[in-house]
Amino acid sequence: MIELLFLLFGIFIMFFGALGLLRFPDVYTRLHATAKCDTGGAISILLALALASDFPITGKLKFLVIAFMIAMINPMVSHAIARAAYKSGIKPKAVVDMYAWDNP
Amino acid sequence: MKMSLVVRTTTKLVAPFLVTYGAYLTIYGYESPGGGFQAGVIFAVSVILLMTAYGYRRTRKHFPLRTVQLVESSAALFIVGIAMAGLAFGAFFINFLRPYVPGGTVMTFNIGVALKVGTSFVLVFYILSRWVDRD
Amino acid sequence: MKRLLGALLSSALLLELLRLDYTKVSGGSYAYYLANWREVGIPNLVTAILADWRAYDSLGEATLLFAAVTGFYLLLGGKRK
Amino acid sequence: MIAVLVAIPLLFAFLTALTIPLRMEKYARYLFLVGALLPWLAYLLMGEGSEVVGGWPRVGGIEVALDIYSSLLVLGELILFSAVALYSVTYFKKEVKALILLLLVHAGLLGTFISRDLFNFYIFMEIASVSSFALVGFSGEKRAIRAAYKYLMLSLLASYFFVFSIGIIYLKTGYLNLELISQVSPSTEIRAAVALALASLLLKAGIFPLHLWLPDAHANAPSPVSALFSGAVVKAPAYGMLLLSLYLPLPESLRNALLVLAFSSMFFGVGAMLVEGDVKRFLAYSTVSQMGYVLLGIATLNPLGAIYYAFAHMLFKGGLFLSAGAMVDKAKARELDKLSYRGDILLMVSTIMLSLAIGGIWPFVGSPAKAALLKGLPYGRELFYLAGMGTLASFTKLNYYLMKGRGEESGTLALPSVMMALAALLAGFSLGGSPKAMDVYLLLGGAVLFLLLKASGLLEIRLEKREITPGDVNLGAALFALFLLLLLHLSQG
Amino acid sequence: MAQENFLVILPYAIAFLLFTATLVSYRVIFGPTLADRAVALNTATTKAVVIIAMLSLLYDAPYLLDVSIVLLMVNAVGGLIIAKYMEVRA
Amino acid sequence: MHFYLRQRLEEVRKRVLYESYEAQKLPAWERIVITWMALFAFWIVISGKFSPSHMITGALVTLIVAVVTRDFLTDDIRQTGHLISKAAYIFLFLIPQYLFIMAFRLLESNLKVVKNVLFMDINPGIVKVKSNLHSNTGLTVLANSITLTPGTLTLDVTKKLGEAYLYVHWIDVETLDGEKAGMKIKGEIEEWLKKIFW
Repeated sequence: MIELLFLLFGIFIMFFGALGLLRFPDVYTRLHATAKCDTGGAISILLALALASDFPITGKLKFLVIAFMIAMINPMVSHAIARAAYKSGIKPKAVVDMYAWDNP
Repeated sequence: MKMSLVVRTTTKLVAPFLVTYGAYLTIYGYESPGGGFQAGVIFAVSVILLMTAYGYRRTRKHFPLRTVQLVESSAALFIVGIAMAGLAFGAFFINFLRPYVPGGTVMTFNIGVALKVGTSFVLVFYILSRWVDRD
Repeated sequence: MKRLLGALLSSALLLELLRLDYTKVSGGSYAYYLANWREVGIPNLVTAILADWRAYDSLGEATLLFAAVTGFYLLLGGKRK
Repeated sequence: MIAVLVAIPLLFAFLTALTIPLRMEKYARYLFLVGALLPWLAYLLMGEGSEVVGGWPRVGGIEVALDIYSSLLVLGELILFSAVALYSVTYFKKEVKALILLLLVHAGLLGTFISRDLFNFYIFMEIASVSSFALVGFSGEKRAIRAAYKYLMLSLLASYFFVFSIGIIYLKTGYLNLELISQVSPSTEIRAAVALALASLLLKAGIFPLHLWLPDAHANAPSPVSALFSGAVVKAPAYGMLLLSLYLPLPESLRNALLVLAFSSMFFGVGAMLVEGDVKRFLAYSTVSQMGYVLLGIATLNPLGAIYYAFAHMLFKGGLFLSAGAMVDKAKARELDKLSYRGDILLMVSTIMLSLAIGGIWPFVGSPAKAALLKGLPYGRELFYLAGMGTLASFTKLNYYLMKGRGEESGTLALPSVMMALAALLAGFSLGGSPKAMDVYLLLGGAVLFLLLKASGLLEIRLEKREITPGDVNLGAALFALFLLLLLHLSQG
Repeated sequence: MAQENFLVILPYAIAFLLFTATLVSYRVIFGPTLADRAVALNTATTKAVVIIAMLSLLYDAPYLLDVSIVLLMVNAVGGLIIAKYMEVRA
Repeated sequence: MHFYLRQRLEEVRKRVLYESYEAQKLPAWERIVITWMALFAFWIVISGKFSPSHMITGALVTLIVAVVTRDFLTDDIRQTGHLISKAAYIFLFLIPQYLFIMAFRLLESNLKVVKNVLFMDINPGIVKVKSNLHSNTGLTVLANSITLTPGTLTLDVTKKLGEAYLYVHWIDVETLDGEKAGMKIKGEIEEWLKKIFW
């Protein structure tokens, strides 16, 4: 039961992440949507799979390894893309931009 | 050229696990899916990650171009050597270790292929970044 | 015009190839591999085929990679930026 | 033990590669020479026969064999590569990587010629051609790099379709071994796969409408490399076509199409040779023409003739490229007007001998090869003789231009071509041709044709040098796609 | 055990994720900047990783998990290289 | 003014002393052992074999990898404390606790994104936050955690004069005051991290 809940939650979150990617106005806000929702949704689905699978215990742990790797790598890549986007001159739609103050 | 601090450190944290995973694929290639080629790609990916994060110059200090070439050539020689060693046991490429070790020469063959493939891809990226990379 | 021609040609080729029947017939080498799997003593069939039955081909593939890398090195590795 | 033939050059290629990181480049050439010549020993010690690598039954393993077809090709390759090795040791003094690639081409060709397994054939053919791509662009000139790019793109495109057809054959028969495939009754899919494979091999062999890459690649490569390419590398796909024709059924319509292609390739090559002023491009177009003869043998289901001709072509075309290379490397020019062999008597004799051999004159190797081809030809002998006469006329043109002007002593560079000329002579005797009256008529006809053409001023036409553009690749790909469609259609009808 | 329910619902979940991936591909194709494309591609690949993991359960094939780990790694390298390219070009 | 400068200088000197102690590399065998433990645990998880021969193979292979990559994982671990207590603390106590906290923050952030997507009530801005961590690994984990917490995304990390600053893209800017923003963004994560990394 609980794994079903996790699965549905993960799919729900991933769908809203994709929707956010389409709806938000600029790269940085889109990155918000994908970085959080992809990580959260993927981890949730992988947890559900680990709970539901009848693999041996190490097989289940492998799902967790994937989840952990996603949790480690996804924010890193998001950060790298955000920084690169800023450096390559994409201006954020923002009320305050302290980064531009310090790096004119 | 270096990338930001977060990227550098995360790649550094991930790389040893990747190498371990590649070693696992090499050694247990005969029990689970995987084998030389996949493991080689994983080895290469771990070095390429470091190279992307730290730049070519810094990575080259840890894994010099000469060493990479040396490993590549000797791994290739090792594979042919396994094949030629079979001649002493009757046929080219015969699995002469099978009576003694489960799987026989498969594991040694996989190790050779993994080193070969990994160093090959690293070499390709080294040559490319000589042209692209500043710093 | 050129693009149109290219698209036309490739779609014609694709349709021609899709007309063929891609179902697998039983028997052949695969049946042999399945039947004599135990003889090799490797639990993983793919590795057994790649590294034992057809190891000669794998040697060829590794050599192919070596050739590609050496050629790449020959063409691009000579001078620095 | 047959696979050792492949393993020795591979082993020495890797040993040569090991000298780069160990900073022992000065020993590389010795290792290269040993790797090039040691297969001779293995070849001479080995009897004919077949074996499966690794001692498996034939169903599971990879079969290699050294029968009448293979051993002749292997012999030709060994002779040619020995000469090329002698040449390249002086040519590539500093470049160890080029020597490695040459050894890999050697290994790939030997592996191709002994294989009896479709996938194994493909792998070794790719080793030979992948090593070739870089060698074409070795000089680093823009033209050479572009020629290499064109060769790479078209050849890889053909490779994809070849692998696809192998996949279909494996899907439908369950085997990769050709002997076993031939026992399965052919279906529509197998015929379609054969058509696909034939089309891709036609591109790789440089038969007329798909030859676009060949003159550029063979002309812009370094001299020893172009000798190896024209001599041996294009024979690998030809051998593949031969294997297909031996073990798989070729429908009548497909064979007729191949026959038409063969003749058109022969005549197109001759025509292009007559108007070409660049000696290496001249010889490259001659390869297009001569590959037509090999295809003729395959299309008329005369494998022995095709093999004889392929062997003969290896000897004389390799030798011609080597002697042209000796002149080109001395004079640093490729135009026929600026070259001459007058300075070096050895070079002159060997070039004339090789020219006679390519025309099919007794006692050289071309004569028994053409006789073997003619035996299987049901009709169209007149066309065959006409093509031979055209070849002789164009080579008269070559010798005419080389006879004019002043050349220099080429020293040891002439040695490989002399070797090849002697080999062509010896092979001609041992293959057992006989003198025919036709030879004299052909020779006379060729000379008269040349004089007529010269008097009419046709020989003065010079095609202007075209730049190689990426558009050429598109053109080649489009032609290839058309060909695939055509052959697919013919194979079903 | 909810195993059966789970296996029944899994194909629909995969189909829905694929639908989501097609939504994302809008940004891959029409994304105004390179960064947008990179983000969208990254998202789509993460979805592919999850889908492969789900398939491994559906087909009872644990070896597919190794594939998904490799895909994850390649995805990371791809994203980083695009980011690096954008930084170097700036 | 003068007094302020002296005080500041004192602070910097103290930190340099502290850092030069804490940033000292651990002895080589400690580094190898920590790396080896982490890698061996990973090996057991992925290989899933518990027979002695497999374990010995794994131990040997991971030992080789650990010797080669000994500097990669352990650069920024605190110098103070005993190896075993540190390792036990890290693996048994801190990491589970950290994961537990992060799981709930991730859940919260996901829901917040859903809310933002539905109502589009965004007010984005980039704010600068000072961090009390000084090591690379600590900053990295902090930055990654911030990316996963509700409404924030780390844009860049800079270290100037021994002080680390994070530039955070905040989807809904509530305050511009550095202290308050720091409290809101970092929460208690930084406190946890300070126990492992300096």
